[in-house]
Amino acid sequence: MMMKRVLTLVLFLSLFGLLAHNVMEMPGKFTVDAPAYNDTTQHYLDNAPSETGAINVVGAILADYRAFDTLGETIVLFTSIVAVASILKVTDKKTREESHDE
Amino acid sequence: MIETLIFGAMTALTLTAFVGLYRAYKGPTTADRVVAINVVSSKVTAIIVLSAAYAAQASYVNVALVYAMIGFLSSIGVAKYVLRGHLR
Amino acid sequence: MIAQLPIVSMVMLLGMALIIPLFKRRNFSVTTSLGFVVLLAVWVLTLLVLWHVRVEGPMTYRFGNYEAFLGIELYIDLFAVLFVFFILSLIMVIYVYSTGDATEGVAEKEYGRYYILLFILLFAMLGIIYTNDLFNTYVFMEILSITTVSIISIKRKKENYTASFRYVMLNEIGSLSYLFGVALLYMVTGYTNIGLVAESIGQHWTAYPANATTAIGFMVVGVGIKSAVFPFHVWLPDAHSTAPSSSSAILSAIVVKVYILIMIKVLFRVFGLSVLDVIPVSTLLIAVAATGMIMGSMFAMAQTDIKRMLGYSSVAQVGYIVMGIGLISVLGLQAALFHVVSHALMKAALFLSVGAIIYKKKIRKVSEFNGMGFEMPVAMVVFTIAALGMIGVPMTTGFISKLNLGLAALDGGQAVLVFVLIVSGFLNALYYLPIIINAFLKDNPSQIRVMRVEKIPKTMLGPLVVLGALIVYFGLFPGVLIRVLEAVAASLL
Amino acid sequence: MKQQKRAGVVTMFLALYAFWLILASRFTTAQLIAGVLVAALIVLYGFDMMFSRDEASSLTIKRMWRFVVLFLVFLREMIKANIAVAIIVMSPKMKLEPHFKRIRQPLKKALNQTLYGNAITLTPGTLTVLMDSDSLVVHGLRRPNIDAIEGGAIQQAFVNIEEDGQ
Amino acid sequence: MIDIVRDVLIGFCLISGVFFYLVGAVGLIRMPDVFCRMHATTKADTLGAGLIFVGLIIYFGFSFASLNVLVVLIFVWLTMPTAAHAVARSEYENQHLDKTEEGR
Amino acid sequence: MVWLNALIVVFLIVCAIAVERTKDLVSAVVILSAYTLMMSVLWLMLHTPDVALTEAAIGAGVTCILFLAVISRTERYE
Amino acid sequence: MFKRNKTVCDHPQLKQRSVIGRFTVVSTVLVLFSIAFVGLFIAGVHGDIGVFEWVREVAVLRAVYRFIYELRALPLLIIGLPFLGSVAMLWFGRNSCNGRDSIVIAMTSLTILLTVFTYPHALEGGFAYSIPGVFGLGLSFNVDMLGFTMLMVTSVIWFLVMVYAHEYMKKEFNCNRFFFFMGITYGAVLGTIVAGDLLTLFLFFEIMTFASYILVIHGQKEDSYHAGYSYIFMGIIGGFAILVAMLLLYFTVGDLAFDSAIAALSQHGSARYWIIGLLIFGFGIKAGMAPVHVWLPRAHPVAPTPASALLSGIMIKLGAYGILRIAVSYYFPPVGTDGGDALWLTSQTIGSAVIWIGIVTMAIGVFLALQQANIKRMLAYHSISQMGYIVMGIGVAMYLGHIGAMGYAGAIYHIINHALFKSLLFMVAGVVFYHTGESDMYKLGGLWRKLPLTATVCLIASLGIAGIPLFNGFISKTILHHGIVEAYQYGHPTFFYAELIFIVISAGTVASFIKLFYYVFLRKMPARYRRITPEYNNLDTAMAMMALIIVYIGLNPRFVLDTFIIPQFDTLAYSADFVQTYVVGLTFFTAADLWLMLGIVVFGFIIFIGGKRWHLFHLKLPYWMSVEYFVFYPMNWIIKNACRLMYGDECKYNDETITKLRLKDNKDIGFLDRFKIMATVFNTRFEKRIIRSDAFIYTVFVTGVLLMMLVMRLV
Amino acid sequence: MNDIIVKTVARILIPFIQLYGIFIMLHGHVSPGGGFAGGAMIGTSFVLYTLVFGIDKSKKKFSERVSEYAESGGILLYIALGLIGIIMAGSFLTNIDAGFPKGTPGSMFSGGMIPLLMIGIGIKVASTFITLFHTLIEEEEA
Amino acid sequence: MSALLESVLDHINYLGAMALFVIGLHTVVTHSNLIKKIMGINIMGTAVFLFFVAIGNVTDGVPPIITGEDVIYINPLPSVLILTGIVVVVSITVYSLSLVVRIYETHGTVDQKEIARLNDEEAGL
Repeated sequence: MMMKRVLTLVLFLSLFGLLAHNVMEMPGKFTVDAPAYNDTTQHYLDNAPSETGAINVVGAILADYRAFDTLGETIVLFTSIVAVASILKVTDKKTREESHDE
Repeated sequence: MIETLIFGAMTALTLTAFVGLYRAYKGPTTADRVVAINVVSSKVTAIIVLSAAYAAQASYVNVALVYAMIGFLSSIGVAKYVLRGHLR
Repeated sequence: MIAQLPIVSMVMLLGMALIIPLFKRRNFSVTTSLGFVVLLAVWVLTLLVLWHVRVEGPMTYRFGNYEAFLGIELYIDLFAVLFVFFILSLIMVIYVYSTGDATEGVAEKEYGRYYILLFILLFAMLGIIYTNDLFNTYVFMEILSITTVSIISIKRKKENYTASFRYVMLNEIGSLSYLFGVALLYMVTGYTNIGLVAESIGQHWTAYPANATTAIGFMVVGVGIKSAVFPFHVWLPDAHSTAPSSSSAILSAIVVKVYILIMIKVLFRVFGLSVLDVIPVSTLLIAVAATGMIMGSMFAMAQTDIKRMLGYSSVAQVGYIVMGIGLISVLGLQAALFHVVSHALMKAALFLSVGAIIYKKKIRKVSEFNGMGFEMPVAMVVFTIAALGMIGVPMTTGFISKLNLGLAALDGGQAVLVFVLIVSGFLNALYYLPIIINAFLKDNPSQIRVMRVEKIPKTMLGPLVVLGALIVYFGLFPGVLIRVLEAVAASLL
Repeated sequence: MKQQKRAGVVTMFLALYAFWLILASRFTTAQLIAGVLVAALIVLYGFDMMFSRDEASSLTIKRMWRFVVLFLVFLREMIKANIAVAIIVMSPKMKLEPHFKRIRQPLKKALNQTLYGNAITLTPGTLTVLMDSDSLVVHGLRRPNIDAIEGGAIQQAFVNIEEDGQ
Repeated sequence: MIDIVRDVLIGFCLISGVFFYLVGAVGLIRMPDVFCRMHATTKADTLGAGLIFVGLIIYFGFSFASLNVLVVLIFVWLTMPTAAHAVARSEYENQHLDKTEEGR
Repeated sequence: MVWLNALIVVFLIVCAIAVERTKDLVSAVVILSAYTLMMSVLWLMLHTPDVALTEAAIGAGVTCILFLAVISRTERYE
Repeated sequence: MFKRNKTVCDHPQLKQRSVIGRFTVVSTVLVLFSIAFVGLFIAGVHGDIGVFEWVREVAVLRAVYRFIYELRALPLLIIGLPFLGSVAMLWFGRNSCNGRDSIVIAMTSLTILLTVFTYPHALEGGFAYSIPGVFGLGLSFNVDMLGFTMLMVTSVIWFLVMVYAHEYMKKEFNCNRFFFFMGITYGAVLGTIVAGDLLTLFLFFEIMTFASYILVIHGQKEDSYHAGYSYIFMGIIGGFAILVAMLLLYFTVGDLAFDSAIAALSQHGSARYWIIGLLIFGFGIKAGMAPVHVWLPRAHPVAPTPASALLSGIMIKLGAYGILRIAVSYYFPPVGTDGGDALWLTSQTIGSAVIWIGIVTMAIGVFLALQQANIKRMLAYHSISQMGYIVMGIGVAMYLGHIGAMGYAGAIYHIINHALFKSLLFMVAGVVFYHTGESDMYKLGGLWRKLPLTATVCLIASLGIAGIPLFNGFISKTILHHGIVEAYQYGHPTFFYAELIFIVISAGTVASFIKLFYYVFLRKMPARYRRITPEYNNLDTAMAMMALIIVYIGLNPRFVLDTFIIPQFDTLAYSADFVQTYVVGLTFFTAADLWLMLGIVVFGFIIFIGGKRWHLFHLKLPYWMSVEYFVFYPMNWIIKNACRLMYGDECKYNDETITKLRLKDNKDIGFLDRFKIMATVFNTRFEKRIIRSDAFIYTVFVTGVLLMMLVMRLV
Repeated sequence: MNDIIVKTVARILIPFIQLYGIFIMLHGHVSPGGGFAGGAMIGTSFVLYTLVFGIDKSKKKFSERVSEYAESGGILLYIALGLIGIIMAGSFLTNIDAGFPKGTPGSMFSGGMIPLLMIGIGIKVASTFITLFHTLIEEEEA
Repeated sequence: MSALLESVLDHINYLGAMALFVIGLHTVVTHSNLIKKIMGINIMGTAVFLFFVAIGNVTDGVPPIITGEDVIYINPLPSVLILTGIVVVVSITVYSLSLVVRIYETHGTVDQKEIARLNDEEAGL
């Protein structure tokens, strides 16, 4: 049992090691030279107020540029509530007994 | 100067938060843990406001406001749970 | 106007899901028939889009009229619209079936929720296939996973809960892995649009090779979990066996396939051949697939519960598809896509016929199928056709896909895969044939006196017959489909 | 009663509106209008959430002044006690005599009771553990801390407020 | 001149605030039982937060930011004791009624 | 700034380990809420107040209580 | 589908007399008619009577003839007829079994008719017809002389067996199902024969496997299910082997037709061997070749007699036909290539292996046949043995290349002959079973008095299979003997031993049929069979017909040679001189052959008497000699020890399911059962374990992937 | 939680939390926050209400019927806004091009449909969290 | 040494994200308590989000609220994606929690090993 735990730990440590090794090779400087800070970002920052009228660029992207994502996300919530209701909502006693028995 | 001080305060608060964490992990009773987390919560509120000052962003205070408002929710929840055994 | 149709169809599905609660007080058949009308309309719209795309070539749809690098775009090419069309067709069949059976074990009060979830599931699948944005794919993947899990757990049985829980855990790990991959890609490219990422990764990945390799690993593994590639199949048998039959059919026939389509998109659209040639993804996929093909069948062999057996069979079949993908060639991809279609048909037919049997006779054990061929002839005949297809008997789609896969494997210089393919097929035979034999050639000793032909509702009968006919039809005349899929595969690579 | 409720509503509305304006951080017309609308909406919708029984009374200058006095008293006590507790905590040997004590309290209104209880809690060395309508259980670090509560400055301030309200 | 005074005030507030937090932390470790710990923490926290916030109010000067900070302070002072009270009460009733005793 | 960042990250890691190690689910939830709090601070450090707000509202408020609700309906100890 | 309702003739009351009269007469007439037709055909072929001239003169007949002659879809018609007929008879058979059987008989006789009409085309070298688009690759059909020969044999024997089956099946249940699948099988067999490319062949081969499965397990008893499992799974393995070969072939050649492969194939080294190896394996399973024959002795005895007659008579021949077809199409360079061609070398290598496989098959078959008590089982083992002859003939044909015509001719001749006498023998066994209800030959005896006609035909068939001069077996065995002799004369001298074994085995065959005839028909009759009342019915009609054909071939051996076999050489690359000298100019009944035959007979008697004297016919082979032992004992051992290693004392290897594995008798627990039990053990051990370590697998896998990629990137 | 202090504090706090939630929701385009955070805040206020005053009262305040309409309504509002985009500008979820007023950046009434979308999201999220909490703690009488 | 330290500090958020990811995964893997597993998933989710946000960070940047001053804004896109991600993870969490409730009602335990044992017993193993 102990052995197993140690082995698991070693496995996870090695996973972390691998990930860390990979991460260290990635662009690390948090500057505007980072690859991710590209024309898209610049366009957002420059033109978001004039294109959408919102000065909070995050809000502008959230509800305008990438509004479809947000729609999807609200649907995730909607789905989760339907799902939870489908599991937890109290049905009448009879059906519940039927489904829990057997 | 003041910025350094603020930064120092933030660091110190973060360090003391570890103490709260220790108590929260160790604490024999649930109340201990909750109290410890309350400490962390208030520290975090302070840190946030400090960071608002440090970054010169007034909007960061809003986050602190959120914590000030709903930080005690979990404490009440735990208290109710310990007391009643349910949350109804 | 044609350009609006994909999003309009998606919105129609979503709207249908949202207005179902309003029909709460009405007779339920109103809801189902309205749903069918919506499905039919969407099907027609998709047909139009398919025709348009076939004639005019792929089209892009940009939300809010923003450029691709700013907003989200839908990329509707032949690949996407063909599979959407296929999925819709299959869903229509399953939908009709589900109105007849709905649902062994689902309480009547939950019907409304079941259909809400079903339509959202469809919406999500359309979104996944159409969208040309990695993060948007993630969002739709989450919708898809939560809906799939909930159409399992809606049955409210003991084993459903545990199965769903395992499923949701693994699904979430998979999603997060995928998101991690997206993050890594975003890190070096700065885009989430698939086309732009592909363009950019081709230039940048040599500068940050750790990034690309980690991303590809995480994304493939993440999607692999959801598509039940072999070592990650662990959620599948429980989930598929406990779900209501129509849910199992949807899950096994369509949902898993949708994830495989994502995998194809990720591998070929995002990374592209220049990266795949260097990173040993092909080896990985082929090894995984080969193991899965054998092990899935091995596990299926010993199952006593028939739906569980079918679930394991899905594991093996997914191995086939992944093998086709892993060959990274037009031929392999085409074979994989064909097997996506053929396995969807066959597995849907299997689950639905078994569902009909469970609905009428309340049996689930493999050993209880004795004499079933006389009591439920139609269901059992469809089962037989589909099972023979699984084995790879000629005149079914399964044979054609085996043929194509084998040729692709030879083309890729992996002759040993042909052997694996054959062994897997033989193992399939080993567990499918006894069922058929017992059903048609053995008597059920307890029922020999009262044996009579059970009548099943027409709404269940029709889909079964349609599926059986389709399997045979595509088994006999696969030419058109193969040609289209070849074009699709060529466009992907 | 109804009068009081209305007064409470108005108070609440004003407080919310003030809160809104503080949050909005600027006095454009849009903000002003939106603040009115939102505050009114919340007060109307949450009417029974906020006012269960009775109690809000109108806001007069005198009362506000009393509050300020209360606040100052409270601050003084708190700082004093805080330093005391800090010394206790920091001293190498903590001389503690923790104990519970039930003390009577003269306040009637729930709001005042609440504020009183919280004030006790906030004052170091004492901790409101249980609160009924006429008494409360207090946990103290040391005896003098608790003994100072009954009839202490804070209590007196609260009594003043309560009397004023009636 | 006024700047120096302001700086000194801010510095004093921040340092003493952090000090009270530190006291709370030490108390959290050293105190023997729950209620005592509560004394140490809640109080130190409250004054610590108060001092820091006051310091920051001075730092922000007369602006909406300081008003916001003030609101935060008010809410902190409203909620923190309430939470402490709730926990204390539950613990108290728990101990006296001997319902459960957790100590794993 | 970097050092503070590192400190917070260490805090998060310690929190996560604590969540994993503790046997009492209620205290795990409590520590998880502390984790969320600190995460929110980290996000402010990284200049994303939007995320910090959302995390504060959802993580500290709702998630924690929902966990508690479930624990109250099931078992408390692992 | 196939309702379990009993049809009219299943009722025991109706079974006895009511149907004897009319139907028997009609079918007798039909048989006579078809004899006459075939006779006319033969006469026409030989040009003795001007039959074709006569046909050409009568306008109506000419029109009909021309119509059928120009009908390109004739192969499709031949295949489609049985399928349609089987559906039709399913419809008619619901109410009357006579109606059903009439359709069966009409369908089969019509098939003979249509087959005959393909003869002119076949003589001209082929009769191609194709349906493009199906399966993506298209189906194609072709009737050449080889196909025509097989068609002729198949249709005639099938017809006769159907006539036999009408009477015989009255004692069985589920006749409708039986005849339906008989029809399907018939169609599939015909399709396999007329297939013009490998895909079509494979398609019909598979249909045949699945349809005939139903025939095998018709009895629906435990042992028939066991046998059926062996049959179907071996069949599927064979099918998959063919599929792989097909894939390889399509990949290397790009086409599956039977004539286009040659140039492309000779350029691929190892694929060439793989293809032929897999095809021989796949078809060999159906043909009952030595290491994979295990299904045959189980499946054939349990089937109803008509089915086993056809299984043994026709269906296993299809395996040989497949091998032959491949050998002469893909591995047979056109006329004019020199002996150093790569394909020739392949063919030679494979051929020598096939010869030895054939020899081993013969030996195993005969040796085991001698041990059997059950008549049908013994006949089944003899089928294996005789398939050995055929396979050996094919091997000779491949081995000798240009000059292998003798082996080729022998193989085909033996296919024809074996189809005849083995069907007849099974029918005899069926008749014996029909009248006595017993198929253990040690419990029978003296039946020649009660069943004289049966005894006669049995004698004829036995003489045929034993290779006695004046009966057909002698002819083909002689040709095969010539073939093997040529193999060691022109080829490697080690084949001399092959010839020796050949001779010894022939003696064994003789002995075992002496045994059969002695125990069943001669001997003293046990008392319980005295009340048998023989009566004339369709059984006797069919058997007599068959016996007549046997005798005819035995007396006129050149007929088959000239009509069927010699024309085949026109399209094949065998050296014309050789064919002319040796095959065409072959004289039977030479003194050497006759002396050899006499020796064999004498040796056979010695074996029989010795065996009877020292009870050698009851040898029980040790367990370690069975195939199961070789395959499964090591697996068993490995799993057991792996289990012990992993679980220590918790190892549940002694579970109830596992104890079954210890059974040594392979009748109770078969080949596949063992495999399934192994799989079950494996699963119960690992399935739950895998499922419960869900996220752990993910971790391990992700770590592995990352590690692999890291290594790949850094190296 | 039958406690005077907690009850009173909750009573005072809840309107402020709600107001703050609405504030965040409406100011998503000018300051940090947005629909999610605001909705979650509103939801949290109801969670607090439930915790302190019990589920029955809370359910009376926010009944299942309301929640159903709010859930569907939030998304339907979203979709309706998107469809306006299709009609006016030929693309789903178009903002300024579809004719929504842009306003002056920085003021509250600006950003075209962004605040409207945020309201939709906020309604959805709030009602979802409330309903989820109710459903999770509600125990059937068995 | 100092180079390494500098590198680590440069990547500290990434490293932290990785560590949290692994810890979350470890929680999911090693704990048989279902609620713990959900917590592990939450931690994993936060880790990924942290990684995402760290990508978009710019040292001494300001949040992307355009004020017209000459400052460096951080990358806004990751924040948006994370906002979506957080809600998604929350809904998954809620769903799994409701499943846990039902599992407890039907099995009487929320321990996976225990559930497996009960299932085995039920199946007669």
